[in-house]
This record gives sequence, structure tokens and C-alpha cells, in this order.
Amino acid sequence: MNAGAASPLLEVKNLAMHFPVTEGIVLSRKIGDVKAVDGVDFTIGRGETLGLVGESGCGKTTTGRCILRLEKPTTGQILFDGQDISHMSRKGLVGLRRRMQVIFQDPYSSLNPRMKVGDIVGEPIKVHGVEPDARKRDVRVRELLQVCGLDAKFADRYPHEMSGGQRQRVGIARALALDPEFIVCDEAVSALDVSIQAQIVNLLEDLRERFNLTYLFIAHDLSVVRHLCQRVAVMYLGRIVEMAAVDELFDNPLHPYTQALLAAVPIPDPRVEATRDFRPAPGEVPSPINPPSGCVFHPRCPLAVENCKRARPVLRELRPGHWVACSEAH
Amino acid sequence: MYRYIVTRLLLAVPTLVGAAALVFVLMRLIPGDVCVIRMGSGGSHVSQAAVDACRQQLGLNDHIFVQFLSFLGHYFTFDFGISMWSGRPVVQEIATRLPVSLQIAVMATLIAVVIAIPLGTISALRENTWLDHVVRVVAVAGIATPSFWLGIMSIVLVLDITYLATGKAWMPPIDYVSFWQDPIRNLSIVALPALTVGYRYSAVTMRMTRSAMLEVMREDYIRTARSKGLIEQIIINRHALKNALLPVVTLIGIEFAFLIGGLVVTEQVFNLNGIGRLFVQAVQNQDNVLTQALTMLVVLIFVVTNLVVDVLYAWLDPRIRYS
Amino acid sequence: MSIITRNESTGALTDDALPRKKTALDAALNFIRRQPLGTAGLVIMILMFVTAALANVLAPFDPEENDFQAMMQAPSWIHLLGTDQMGRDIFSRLVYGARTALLVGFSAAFAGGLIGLVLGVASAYFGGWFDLVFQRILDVLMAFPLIILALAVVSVFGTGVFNVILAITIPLIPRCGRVVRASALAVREIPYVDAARALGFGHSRIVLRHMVPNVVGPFLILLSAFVGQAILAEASLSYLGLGVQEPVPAWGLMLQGGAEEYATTAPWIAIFPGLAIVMAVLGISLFGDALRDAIDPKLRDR
Amino acid sequence: MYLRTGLWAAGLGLAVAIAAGPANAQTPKKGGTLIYMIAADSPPSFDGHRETTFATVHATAPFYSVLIRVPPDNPSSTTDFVCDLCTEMPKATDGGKTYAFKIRQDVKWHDGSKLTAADVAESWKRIVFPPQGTTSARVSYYAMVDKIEMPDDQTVTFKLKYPTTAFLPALADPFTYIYKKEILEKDPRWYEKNIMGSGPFKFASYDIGQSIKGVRNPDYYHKGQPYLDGIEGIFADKQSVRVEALRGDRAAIEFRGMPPSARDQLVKEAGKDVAVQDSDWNCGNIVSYNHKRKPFDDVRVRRALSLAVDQWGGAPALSKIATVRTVGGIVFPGSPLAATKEELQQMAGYWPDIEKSRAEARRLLKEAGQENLKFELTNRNVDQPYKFVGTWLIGEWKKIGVTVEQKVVPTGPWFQAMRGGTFDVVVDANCQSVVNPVLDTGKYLPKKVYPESYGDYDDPKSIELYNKMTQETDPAKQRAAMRAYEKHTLDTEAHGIVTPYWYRIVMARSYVKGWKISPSHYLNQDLANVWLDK
Repeated sequence: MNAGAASPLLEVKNLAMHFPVTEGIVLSRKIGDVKAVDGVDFTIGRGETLGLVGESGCGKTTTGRCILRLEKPTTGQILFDGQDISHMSRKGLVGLRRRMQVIFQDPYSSLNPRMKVGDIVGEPIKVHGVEPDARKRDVRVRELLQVCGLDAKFADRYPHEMSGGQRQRVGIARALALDPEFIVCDEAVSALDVSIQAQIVNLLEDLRERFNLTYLFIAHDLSVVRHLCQRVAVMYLGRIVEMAAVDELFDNPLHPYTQALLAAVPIPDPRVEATRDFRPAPGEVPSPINPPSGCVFHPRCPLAVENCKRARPVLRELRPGHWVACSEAH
Repeated sequence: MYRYIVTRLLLAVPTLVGAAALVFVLMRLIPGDVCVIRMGSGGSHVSQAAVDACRQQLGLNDHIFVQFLSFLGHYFTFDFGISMWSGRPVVQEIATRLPVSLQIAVMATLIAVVIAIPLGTISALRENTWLDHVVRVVAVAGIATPSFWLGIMSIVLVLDITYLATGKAWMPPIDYVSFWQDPIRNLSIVALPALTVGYRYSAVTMRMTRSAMLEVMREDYIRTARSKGLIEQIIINRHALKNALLPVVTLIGIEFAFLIGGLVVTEQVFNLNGIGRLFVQAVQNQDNVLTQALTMLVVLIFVVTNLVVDVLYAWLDPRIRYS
Repeated sequence: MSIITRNESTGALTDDALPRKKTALDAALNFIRRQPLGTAGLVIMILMFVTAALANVLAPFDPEENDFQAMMQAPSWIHLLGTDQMGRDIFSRLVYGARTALLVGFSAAFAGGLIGLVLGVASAYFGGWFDLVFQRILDVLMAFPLIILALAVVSVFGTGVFNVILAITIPLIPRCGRVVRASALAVREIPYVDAARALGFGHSRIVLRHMVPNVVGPFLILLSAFVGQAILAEASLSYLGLGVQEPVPAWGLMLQGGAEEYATTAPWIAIFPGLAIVMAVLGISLFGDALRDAIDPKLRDR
Repeated sequence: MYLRTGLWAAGLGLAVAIAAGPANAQTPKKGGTLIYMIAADSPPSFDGHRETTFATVHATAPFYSVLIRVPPDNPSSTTDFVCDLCTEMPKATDGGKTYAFKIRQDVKWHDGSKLTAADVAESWKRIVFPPQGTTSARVSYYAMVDKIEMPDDQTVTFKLKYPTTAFLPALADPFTYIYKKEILEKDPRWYEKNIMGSGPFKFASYDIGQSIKGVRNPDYYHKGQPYLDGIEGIFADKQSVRVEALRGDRAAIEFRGMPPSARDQLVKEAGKDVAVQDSDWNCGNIVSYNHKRKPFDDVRVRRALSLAVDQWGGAPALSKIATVRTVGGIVFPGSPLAATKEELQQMAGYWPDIEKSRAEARRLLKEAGQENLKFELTNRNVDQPYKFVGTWLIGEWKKIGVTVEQKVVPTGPWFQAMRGGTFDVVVDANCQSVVNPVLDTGKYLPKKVYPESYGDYDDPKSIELYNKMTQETDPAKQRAAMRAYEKHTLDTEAHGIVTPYWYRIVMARSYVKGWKISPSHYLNQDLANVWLDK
């Protein structure tokens, strides 16, 4: 539970991902950047699960995609097991792919509808040459499906013949196929019915113990995060505003944004929760192309003082293991 | 919007250069040259000295890169060269023929619009009735009929019918005069080819109108309009047709661009002295300069028409805005 | 993708959760009922295939045999559709011509379609410069006059059936590439492509296995239109003397000299091959339209 | 009308069937405009000296005068030539090496100035000895000319290097327009794009690719002519358009030649309203083998291919659909030097018994080990009669088990294939204007002697026989020498197949009078003696 463990599995240093906004096509002029991720630091220890929460558009998914190297970060370092992967070539990444996997949000679109489940799960095993023998591979695929709570018969099905929860299990089995150490769960349960969410969260928990996995759990649903994660980082407009152990954060939120987030949950009725407009603080989320100066939260912040408009607050360790990026928090 | 148009025009440059390179290479892949054709056309006596002199004079002996660079270079200064066959400026050759082709293209477009939009709309409104089926079969037949065959058959039909009726075969005059000079003569020359081309064109447009109408009719706001109790006629005119016109406008534009190139066969059939026939002549004579110029013209018309269509599209549909 | 059973509270994973599959017969009956014109088109197509397959049984005469004793004869019981200027039996030539038409139509459509498919998907997948350059190439090919391409191919390689197919294939590539690229751009944004990248698959595997199969829907519909277009293009090239050559039995070629010269004196030479082309393309187009409506009414031609 | 018995028996003179009534019996009427079709898109230029296409002649001949020409009232004559700008045909002096032409003094240019001997001399110098920067397409015709002089301002004298009968026919070439010296000196290429002559019609206007118009020259020196007030030539490459124009009376005549289908249709439909003139045409298609490619270096294969073709059976059938008609050897049928039917029948490909001939062909192929011969026949993308002939030949060869694919290419690549030797077998053509068998048969000589012989073979015997024929002055002996050369070419060596000669069918609305057909579409096109009977 300690962020300062000797050698973290993943270390993200000053990560930034800016998407250029251009005009024109041939003689394109850059007219600005979308600062999707703008200077993020955190570490994840081995066997740990870090929750990354925030409103949609806050940059949490982009952070995850950078770590998976589905995007090439603009600046910053991503150290995976001590090795900087932020600018690794395509070839260098191949080895990484076996150690780091992803579970996507939408179980309907993350599976190729033209492939049978068995092929979906078996394909990475085949491509990476883990198990060249087709029969043994088939056995392994069925095992994986069973591990993920699916009948082995599903190997011959197409995704469209299955339910959402079943498909998400296939997505998990696929992620496990290469026996990775680290899995990015990108809103892995938020598209599912609440009852199914619990099943999948339990499955993820089981798998973590069974295979000694490390998760980066990206979510906007704080209740799920509380159940699964050891530590939580809260993002707002491309930056981490607060990071702490899960109970500490929930019991004692220090950043006004976190406070607003927590005040908005939980709502007992899951159906209302699922459909509720998730907008914890008053006012609109500013545009990431032109973020507010100083503290990005200041236009919406109840505590804001004049200085907040000018100085960008740094993450301070206000309590042991509890970091906050707010000059007014105590 | 202004920036968008400029950008699109700039994008056309590589397309034009690419087309230039392609036509340049293709024309030179064809064995033989304009000099051999010219000096040999009389029979089998080909005077080698005359051929050599001709090649020298036309610069066909220059290195191929020199030829290409000079071709491109001259285009940047709007110098389109001299026809290798006739020795006349290419601009003059084209300017003489362009009005004929444009007239046919414009008339065909008018015919297409006048026929296609009402029929396509009716077809959509009476979906899966016998009327719809008839309209669709007529439309698809228009696309399925080779235009040269239709042209030939229509000429012969006119000749045969007038012969049977009057004992003397009648056909339209064959030497073109402009509409301003003699409108009746002009129209009697152009009517048949414009109808032939227009039929195919209207068939394509009719199909598009129908499917666009069907699609629009299924959308929510039409149902809303209906539920509000508007008279169906108004719904169709105000809402559906206006929205269905978007893809139809695109199609009309794109087809217009194809039309110029597609006139090749029709002008051949009707002996019209237009761009299409000039194209065939230029290619047959291996008149590289003229062929290149005509190709560039066709590509340019295509590019510009596409641009106009896109701009029109944005103008008609307020949802689309280009940054 | 929309057939989902949301009943999962029990977590029971049995076959009962699956909806009943529609049988092929159901689908066919439904198609016939809802698309009478498409069915007519299908019948024409089947007829054409049968004719082509059984040409040597159906044709009473050798389609390439000149018979100067029987030049330009009107339709009769011996020569059902008459004879042409060389005394060849027009019916036999039409029957064998179906082979040429199908060969040219389907080869050109498939070749042009497949190349356009793969290139269009690759262009959408890689994006960036590749896409920009590819789009320009498509623009060039799209705007480029067919006659120049055809003439170059024919002049360099000659007028064999294969070369005619080649000449017709090239302009079909951009038409397919455009449509496919648009659908592939949408497919590219679907997470299973990201999943494939995250799994460390190579570009070719992602393009060919994960993207291409998911854009075949619009592609198949395009193909049916291409077959008709290719048959028409062959006829037009023949008219300009750039198509298949004598004595090969081909519909466009039969019109080339015949339609104009004999339209009055021996009209059967001009009329029947033209009708054959119209019927064939009509049938294919009607079927293609119906297929489009049945699969995805939102898809438009071109 | 088309049965021309006696042709072979006579073996002399051109057989010309004239269906247009007794034109000469009527007095020409004046006035009217003749609209005629020109079977081409448009000429590359107006300069007759430089161009080789009939399109130039059909468009511009009415505007120009020439020195001598074929007789307009009997243009099919192969031996008669008459003056146009000269006062009388001169007798050769100096042992046949000097010809002095007296030039008419009553000729005015269309710009009103007087035409002089200097203009004639200058024009001829340009044709025979083209100055730097100008092109003369037929220099090779005038290889015998040594000098062109103007001893006084009424005379132009041609001095030859050696006496030859080929000189006067060459001089009568229809492309030899007389241009104005003053203009040539100012701009030697002025005549490419401009017209200013002294012919029966004055140039009026030209729409590129569409039409050319002329009006009557009131100062024309042949008194009483021209009869027409004006002429209009309309360009139409497509044959059907020309046929339809005649059918719908949008044009009165087309001078190049129409296919038999058009004749049948028009005669059937318009009957008396249409007049037909026809003639053997001094043009023909020849099958040439590429001797550099196997197996065409084998005379047995070539002979077999000749033997397979049923000339006698094919010609009458083809004549119903294509512009070919008369079976002939290497000499234009009807010329005094041409072979009779009996003589032809001695040679491969002309045997009267086609079954025997084909059996021999199969035997030869078997002997050469080529029973399953397959090759590509390169042909020109021209319907009449190239593709008809090609398709016919393929059908004939199929009968001895030879499979042929026809490769049809446009004119440029067709020439290039022949000139570059990139073909198996090609449908070549030999087309001349003034009938002159001695020169015309040069086509069958080896390439090193005659560059436009595309078979690319070496054959000293052939050169020897040809030289013997040309040097013979006695008509009977020359004829015999020609037979030897012909038999060697077509039978012994089977260098090629001469397919039936082209047949020129010219149709006109019957009100067109005065014009007479000739064996070449280049000849007799100044239209001075044409008039309209309406």
C-alpha cells in the first residue's frame, strides 16, 4: 500500500500529451494544442491497483493510452520496470505488449465481430509465438475462458451471440492470454449493468490475486474504485489534483474538486446513478485548448483566491502518502 | 469557408501534377509517334527524312526529363503549347470545341434534373407500388444501356421513321452552329445527343433522389412534422425534398464532372466537334501536347466541380461547417 | 451487433440465451417478397451464369466460324437471331459472349474492388502522409479519362481479354478505395483495432484481419455495381476499337462494326447484342440495388 | 452492274463501272453549293507538299492549281496526263532527260496578282529539294530530277539524271500544289495554316475539325469552270455519320469510298436519288511475316498460310461487306503488267481447288512440325477493310488448324510494330495514288533495298528479278519478268499474302454531276468540273 516501495512497476514522470490543433491541410498552421494530459506524475507498485478518476475529458483515458503506447506522449517519461518506454520504437514495443495489456470500456466494440471468441483469445498467443501448436493453443484458450468464468463452448461463438458481461469476460481473457504483469482497465465496467459490474469487479480482483497482477483502473465511478483500488489519483483537466490511499481519500478529501466529486456520490439507486449527469462542480469544464491560468480549477473553485489565477499549484504531500495540488488546502 | 476553398485549391495542385505525370508517361509508352502517323498516313511510303525533321521540330528527340520539365514549366506560365498535329495553339483548338461539349453537358444536366427529381420523389413516396417499380426499371435501364448504342439507335430511328413517313430520310444538320447564331438549327443538332446523355444522367439522378427521399422520410423530424398535422404536400416540399437534395446535388455535380470525359463516345456517335471527339483525335494522332492539355482540362474540371459541390453542400446544409 | 440478451442476473451461461438463428430459407423468402425487382435481377443473373456455363451445349453453331453462304441472314429457325456480316450465328455468339461478359465483368470488378479495398483500408489505418498521398492518387485516377488509360494499355500490351480487364480495373480502384476508406475510418476508431495494436499485432494483420473483414459489407454492394459498370466499359472500349478483338465472341465487339453499319439493312446485328448488354447490366444492377436495400438502406451508390 | 466479265480477258485498262447516268451528254448547270463529306477528322495542315493524307487533298485541292494532272474527264487512265498550268504536254528532249513546260499566262492568284513561271519553279524546287526547315513528304518520288530551271519567264524546265517513265506520273502527283513565290520567300511555312492559290475555288472559311468552305473563283483560267458557286467539305471520321449524312441528304457526296453495306442500303432506299460509281482501288492489304521470328523463317509455314486462304471464294463474299473486291497479285489488277486469272492460279494461295490447297497446307505444316501453330496477327484499328480482312484471314487459317489471335492497335503503334519488327504477322497496306506498277511493287523487296518492306528478309534473288523487270523496256518481256518476280515473291518464297484489292465505291446524291471516279482517292479532287443538276 505504499507508493514509495523500492522499485515500482510503473513510474510516470511529467507525462504530457498535447494534440495539435491545425488549420489548413497542405500548409497547415498550428493554432494551438489540446492539452489532454499536461504534466502528470505517479507510480504504481507491483501488485498494486491505482484508480484514476475524473470527469470524462479530464485526460485519464489519454494517460492510459500513453502508458499502453497507443499514443506517443509529447513529453515526459514512462518507466515500465525501470525501462523508459515513452519513445520506444514499434519493434521494441512488441516485447512490452506481452507484459502490459488493456481491458476496454465497451465490450460491444472492443471485440472484432468477424472473429470467433476462440480466435480472438487465441490470436495473440499465436502471433507472439507463445504456443505455436494449434491444438495446445486451443486448450489454453478454453482454460482462459474458464478462468474468466465462461464455458469453454463459447470458443466457437461469435461476439454478437453473447451478452455484454460475457463479452467483457472475453476481453479479459484476451488481455490475460499473454500472461501480462500489468493491465490497464480503461473504464472496464462502466458500460455494464450494475449487477454485472460487481461480477466483473470480483473477477478482476480474483485474477489480481491469482496471477499477481498490477492494475491501472481508470473510472469515473468512485464506488467501484473504492472497492477495487488501493490508491486513487484524481484528475482534472489533464492534471492530477489529489492522490492518496483509497480510504484516506474518501474519508478525508482535501482538494475542493475531490470534495465536490465525493459529494456527488453515492446515490443509492444504481439506475439513477447510471443516468445522472456527472457534473460535480458548478460551471462548465473549461476547454483544454485554452485552460485557465494558474490553477485550472480556479474558475469553479469555492476556495479560490487571487493567487490561484496566477500560480500553478504543485502536488504537496500534506499528510503521509496524501498528495494535493491546491495552495488553499490544509 | 474562404480558407477551406483555398486549401482545397492547393490540394488540387498535387492531383494535377500527378495527372500530368501519368498522362505524360502513358503517352510515351504508346509505340510510334505523331510524326510517323503523319508521314505514313498516305500509304506505306514513310519518308524517314521527313519523320526525322518532324521529330526534331517537335522536340521529340529531347531527353524525356527535359520534355517533362518543359511541359510542366510551361504550364506554370499558362503556356499550353502548340498542337503537334495541327500546329495551332492548344488553347485555340480547345476553345473552338469547348462550347459544343459544354452545351451538351448543360442541356443533359437540365434534362436530368427536370426528369429525375419529380420522378424520383414520386417513386419514393409510392414506394413498392407498381409506379415505383416502373420508374425504377426505367431508371436502371438508363444506366444499363450503352450510350453509344442508344445514340446509334436513336439516329437510325429518326432516319427510318422519317423515311417511312415521308419517303425521304431526314436527319438533323451535321455542322454545328452556336445557339446565338441560329437557335433552331443549333437545337436540332444538339437535341438528340443531349437527350441520349441526359437519359443516362437522369437515371442516375432519379435513383439517388429516390433513395435520399426514402431515407429522409424515415427521419424523426418528418414524423414530427406529420404529427403536427401539416399537410403532406408541405412536408414533402419544405422538409423532405430540401434535405434529400443534398446527396442529389453532390451526385449531379460529380456526374457533371464525369460527363465531360464521358462525352467521348457520344460526340463520336453524333459527329459533334466537341472536346470528347477532339480527345479521341488527339490520342489517335499521338498528339502528346494536345492530349496532355485535354487531360489536364478534364482533371481540372473534375477537381473544380468537386470543390463547387462541396461548397454548395456546406451552403445547403448548415450542419456542415468546415474549419 | 444489436442482438443482445440482457438477461444476465443469473449468470447462467447456457445456449438458451442465444436467439434463434434465421435460416437461409427465411432470408431468401423474405428477399423475394420484399424485393420483386431484385428477384427479377437475380433470375437474369442466374440465367446468364447458366448460359455461360452451358455455352457449348446451348450454342448451335461455332461462334467463330465464318460462313459466307449465310451472311446477314434474318432470324429464322436455323439461325434464331440471324447471322452477322461474316455469316456467324448471332445466337451462338451471344451465348458465348456471356462468358466474355462475365469474365470481364467479374474479373475487373473483383480485381479493382480488392485492390481498392486493401488500399482504402490501409490508407484509413495508417492515416497521415500515407493517407494524404493515397488520396491524391485516388483523385488522379478518378479524374483521369478512361480512354487514355485504355489506349495506353492496349497500345503497349495489345487487345487481349486480359488487357481489357486491366484497362477497366484501374479506374474502378479509386471508386472502391474512396468508399472503403470512409467506412474504414469509422472502423479504425472502434476499440477492437486498438486492442489489436495493444496486443502487438503487425500492421498487415491489423489491416487484413481486423479492418478489412469489417468493411466488406459496403464493399460487396459496390462490387455488384462494378460488375455492371465493367461490362458497359468493355462495350464502350469496343466501340472505340480498344476492346476485345475479333473473332472472340463479345457483346460490345458485336456492336462495334455491326451496330452502325447494319442498323438499317440487317437490324438484328445491331439490336440483339445491345439488348443482351442492357439485360445483363439491368439484372445485375437490380439485384445489387435490392441487396443494398436489404443489407443497409443508408448506403448510397458511389 | 457488278459483273465485269472481260476484265481478265482484256487484262488492260481499268474496269470502271459507272452507275451515274450519262453525265457527259448533259450541259452543265451553273450554281449551287456542293456539300461533301471528308472521311477524316481534320488535316494536320493545309500544306500539300508536306502532308500525305487524303484529308489535306480533299480539303484543299479545289483551291490550288498544279502543273500537270490526270485528265479530269478520264481520271482512271494510267498513262494519260494533261496540263493544268502548262499550255501543252512537252515532248522529252535530250534523250528523254529534259522536259520544258510552257506556263499559261492567263492565270491569276486569288489575291489578284499574276501567276508566273517563277511561282511554278519555286514551288517545284520546294517539293523536290526542300530547303532547311521545310518538309516535303515525297522527295523519294523525284530522285531522278537533277535540276529545275526557268530559262525564260514563261518556261519551267526539269532536267533529269536519267531518262525514266516514272517521271511524268510522279509529276502528276495531286499533292504538288503551286504556291506563290513571294509568300514562300517571306515565310516558307505560311502554307501550312493559310490558303492562297489559283485553283477553281477561293478559300472562304475553316472551322477546325468541322468544315472548310470555298467560293467560286470568277477568274479561273479554265473557261466556264467551275460550275459551282461554292463548296463545303464536312469532316467526319466516323463512317456511319457519313452514310447517314448522305442518307438524310445533309451532304451530296463522299469521295473516299463507302462500304458495300452503305451502298446496298442507300440504293435500296433512295433508288434513283443516289448514284454509285465504283472502281478497283490502287490500295490493298498485304500479310507480312516477321522473318526474324520463328517459325516464319520457314518457307513451308509461310506457304501453308498462303495456301489456307481461299482468295477466290473469299473475295466475292467479302465484297458484300468490306471495301475489297478483286483478287490480284502484286500488280494492280487491270494494269497491263497485272497477272491474268490463269497466271495467278499457278501460285500458292490462288489455286482453284481450295480443298487440295488446304490439304497441301496441312501437309506443309506437319512437315515443318507446326501442326498446332499459334500466333498473333497485328492489325490496324481501322474497320474498313483492315479488320474485315483480318477476321476473314483468321477464319481461313482456323480451317487448317492454326490458331490466331488478332491484336488490333491504333495507327501509331501499328506503324511502330512494323517498323520495329515487333510482330509475328501483320496486316500491312500498300496504297498509291497514280498507278505505277514498276515502283509500286518495290514493297516486296528486302528491307535493305526498300525500307518500307516490313518482313525483314534477305533475298538477293528477289532483287535480281526486280531489277531485270524494271530495266526491261519491251512490254511483253517486262510482263514476263514481272511474272517471274511475282511468282518468286508470292509462291516460291511466299513472302506475303496479297489479299483482294480494295474497291472504291463512291456514292453521291444523283444531282451531283461531272465528277468521275479514279483508282485513287487522292486524284481528281479540284471539283472544277462538278455541277449540280437541280
